Amino acid sequence: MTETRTLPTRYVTHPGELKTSSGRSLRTDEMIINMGPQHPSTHGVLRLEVVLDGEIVVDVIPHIGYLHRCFEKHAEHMTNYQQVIPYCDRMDYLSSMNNDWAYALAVERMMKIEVPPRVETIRVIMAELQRIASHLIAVGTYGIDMGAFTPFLWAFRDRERILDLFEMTCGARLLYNYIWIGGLSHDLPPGFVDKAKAFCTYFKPNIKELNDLLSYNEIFVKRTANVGVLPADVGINYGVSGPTLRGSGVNWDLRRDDPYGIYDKFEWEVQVGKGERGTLGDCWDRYIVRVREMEESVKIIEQALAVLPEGNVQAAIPKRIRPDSAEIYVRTETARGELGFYVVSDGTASPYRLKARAPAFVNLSVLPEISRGCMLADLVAIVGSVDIVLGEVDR
Amino acid sequence: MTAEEIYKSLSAKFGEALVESKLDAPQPFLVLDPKRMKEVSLFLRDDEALQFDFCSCVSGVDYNNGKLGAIYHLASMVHKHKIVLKAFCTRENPHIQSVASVWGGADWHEREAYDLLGIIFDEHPDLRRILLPYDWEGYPLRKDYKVPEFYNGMKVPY
Amino acid sequence: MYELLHDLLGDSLLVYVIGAALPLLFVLPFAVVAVLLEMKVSAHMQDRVAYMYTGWHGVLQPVADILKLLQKEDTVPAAADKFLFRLAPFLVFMGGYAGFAALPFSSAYIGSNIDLGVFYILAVSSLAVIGLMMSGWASNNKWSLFGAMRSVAQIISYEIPSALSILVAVMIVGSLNLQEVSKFQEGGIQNWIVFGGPMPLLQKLLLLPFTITAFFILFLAGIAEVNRTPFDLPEAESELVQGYNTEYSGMKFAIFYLAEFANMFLVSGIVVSLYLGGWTSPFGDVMSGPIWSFFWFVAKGMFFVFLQVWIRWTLPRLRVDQLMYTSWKVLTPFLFVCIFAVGLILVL
Amino acid sequence: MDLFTIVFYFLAIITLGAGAVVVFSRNIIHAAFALLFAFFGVAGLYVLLMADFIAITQLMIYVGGILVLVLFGVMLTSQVLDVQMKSGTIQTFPAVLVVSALAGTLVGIFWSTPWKTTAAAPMEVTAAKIGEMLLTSYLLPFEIASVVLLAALIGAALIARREKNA
Repeated sequence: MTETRTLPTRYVTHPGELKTSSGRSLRTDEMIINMGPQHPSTHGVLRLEVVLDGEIVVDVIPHIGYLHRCFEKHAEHMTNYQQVIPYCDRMDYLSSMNNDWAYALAVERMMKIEVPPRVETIRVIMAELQRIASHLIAVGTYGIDMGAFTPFLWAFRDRERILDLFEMTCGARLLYNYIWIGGLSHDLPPGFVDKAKAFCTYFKPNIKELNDLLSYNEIFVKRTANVGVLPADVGINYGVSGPTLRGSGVNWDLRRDDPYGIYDKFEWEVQVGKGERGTLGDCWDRYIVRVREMEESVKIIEQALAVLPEGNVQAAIPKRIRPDSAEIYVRTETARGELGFYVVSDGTASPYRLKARAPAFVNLSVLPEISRGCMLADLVAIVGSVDIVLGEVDR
Repeated sequence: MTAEEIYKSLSAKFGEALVESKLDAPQPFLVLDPKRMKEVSLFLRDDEALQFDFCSCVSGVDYNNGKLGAIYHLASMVHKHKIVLKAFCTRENPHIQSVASVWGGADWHEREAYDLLGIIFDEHPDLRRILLPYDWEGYPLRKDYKVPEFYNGMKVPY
Repeated sequence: MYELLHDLLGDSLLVYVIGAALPLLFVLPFAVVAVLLEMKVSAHMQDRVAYMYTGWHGVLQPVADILKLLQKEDTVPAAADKFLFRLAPFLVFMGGYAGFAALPFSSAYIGSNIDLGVFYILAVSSLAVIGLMMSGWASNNKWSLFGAMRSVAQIISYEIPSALSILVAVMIVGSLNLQEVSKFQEGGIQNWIVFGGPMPLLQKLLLLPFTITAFFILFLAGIAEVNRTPFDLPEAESELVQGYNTEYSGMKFAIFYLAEFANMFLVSGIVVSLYLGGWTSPFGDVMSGPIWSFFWFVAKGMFFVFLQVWIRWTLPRLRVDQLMYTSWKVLTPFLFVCIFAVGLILVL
Repeated sequence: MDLFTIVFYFLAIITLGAGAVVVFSRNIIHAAFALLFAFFGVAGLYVLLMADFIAITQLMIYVGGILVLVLFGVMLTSQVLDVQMKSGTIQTFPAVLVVSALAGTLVGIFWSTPWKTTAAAPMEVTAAKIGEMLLTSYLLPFEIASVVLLAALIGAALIARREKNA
């Protein structure tokens, strides 16, 4: 596989001055163009200041903060720890369940709360369903970025099923506020297990369908392979995480490597990019890791549904959560990578300082590094393959 | 490697740069001299036995006693150990040496800490505001921050 | 057709005006149908149903859309070059519409029965190129300019394969007149040029691989010339925010849209006339005659329009360099081989 | 006035008017785009002269090729996004001299030529004839022209590719 690998595409730019054979200089202008904040392929309100030489990107300067909602400031002003959860929902609004879990986990670890086994299992089911839903959007919108509209709507069709499951669980379709400190807001509704199982059987063939339509489509591969190559060492140095890092072949998944929940009880594999269609760590690798992770998530969900224990869905926690003066950093694996919460408590009922380490924020910071020397259309491919959610980048 | 061993190998090399340490906490941390962040970080990253290649998070904290801190959560993907570094400075003189050249990921985190808490990271390649508008005044996450009534002459409605 | 008009009205300007407006009778309803087709086909491909409320299964929705576009405010960007901005959509439409003059709709009707039919269509389509460039530049928007530059480069590049693949058919027939090309293929499906034309069996079999190649390339190049997926880079929504027509709204946008659909049919019409027997019936003399021939031409044309829609909602988009690569390094060399081989076969 | 005359004057006005814009417009882009109408008018005149092949070739080559090239040239110059790109007048005196000399010659020829006026010839199929002649009587010039063009093509490709080696 590695022998036939072609080199990543890097175009020769000639910014500034060109010399003709007779020694006269030809001045060429670079064009500075604003991609966003309102642009179809920036996935929200991201503004990229792009320096272009013709169609070739000389430099990219991301400007973020258009969706800054002062999450951390808000958190400091809550009257108790529970109130932060709805705000966590709104950070990465495509994988709210994962956000809630990360925050709940941080507080639980700080207060040394043990949650009942049923809660752990349900949390895994929810988080993995959410991961599928989130990856579906990532994959679908990536199709749009590449000009294929149909995969997007197919992905949305399947995501609707997941949202239906969430809706019957907690009444909300986007921002669930379901995972609470010490447990869940309420138990699963009757019939959920059957419906979730039905979803798994329904969904598995659809991944194959998606692969046929998009993943292995010749044009799609041509557009994404060898584009925006992120070498593993650069990725690690920049703190990139999640599928974006795994696309570079780094076998690193916090569900396995920094265990939380009960992921160790299930059989599943960490999917990494292998450089099948081009250089290791290109856009296609990042994309296909997401597709394969959906399959793994289905596996986890099926196993978790099979072993779902009966029991309480709320641990015995004090009425008012007042952790002792302490601090903790807890990281979990969301659909986008390492979501960490650094919570500093001063013994009062609200966090003294809450810092969210958003995976998309960090993943985005590597963008200029990997997109220099590509073409304008490749920049769209790269932004899409990094899979950012601006709600999380800006918090 | 346990926190104990990490502390030992660091203190052997950078005796005075280690200001303080707390190794029995659930997440043990070392307090470093804010002016010598970079050399310690380089050692932490490049030493064979340590290999802290992954800078998870940089958080700025205002301790409300005139003290600001930057907290670095480091992890090693190779050895799977973790450590927390802390560096403190005062509100009057909020300077900490940047580690953006050591871990690329620290770049934006430090910008954010500068943006929201006003910690100035020396030697940072591009220390600009990141989340707030470039013409914003003040550092909102400082505990003594007063929400402005006007922004650019516009009344802030609430 | 003109004889009839001449007899009715005499030799006056009115004859020519009516003659020139005749294809509009086809293009306008076609655009409405094509919009509906595009929406419905795409919807069913994507597990949706598209609009359902305006009329039976939403068939009146395109009409409503047109009425809406007519009423919309006609905005012109403040910093735009206003004259050129207003002129551009009409040029683009003219480029496509002028081509209809040489399209043989039926054995009894062709707008202008000139001997240089295909050549003429190729020539007037360059008008649209200028129109696109004008619109991109006059919008005073970097994205639009980008789109315009791309589209011009693309259309000019793809004119070469399309002209060459037209040449293959023209060499076989020996005429540039599309009406004659269609007549040449009369007598059933086996006489279509894509299957080697009405030649002796051996020659036909020899020609077959080359005509089929040229046919596919002509269709591909045609899609590229009307800027549709996978060659829709000029208006690549996710990159260039609709490219050259970003700043257009209301009626002017509608005219761009109309031009796109007119071009879709024009391209299909060329493909059909040159390679698929034009207005001839696939069953020889059965179901032929002026009315039937009109039916066959439109039916075949609509099939290719449907194909374009199908492709659009299936494939992703190419990148600029890949697009140029396809044109210059894949399609054009293939066609050189085709032309050479076809010439050789015809001479021998 | 019959239809032919009306159309002739219409086309003549388009051609001359567009030509005037090309020369006198202070906006280079407008000048370049006005060329389109000038070329179009000329093509129309060819049609009136029953020279359909030349008319279409005129469109193909001048509008589809040369005008695009001119526009690209104009747009690739600096300050392309500045709508107010202007053209100026320099060296008025020599220009006047040359132009008046040229104009004088043209007008002189115009007056001194005995113009033959005949009724319009019926439309003839010229394309086939032109093709035949190009491949029989005029084969040599035709081939020389194609060789020259090929050389130009290769040269252009070579110049365009040189950047990468340097």
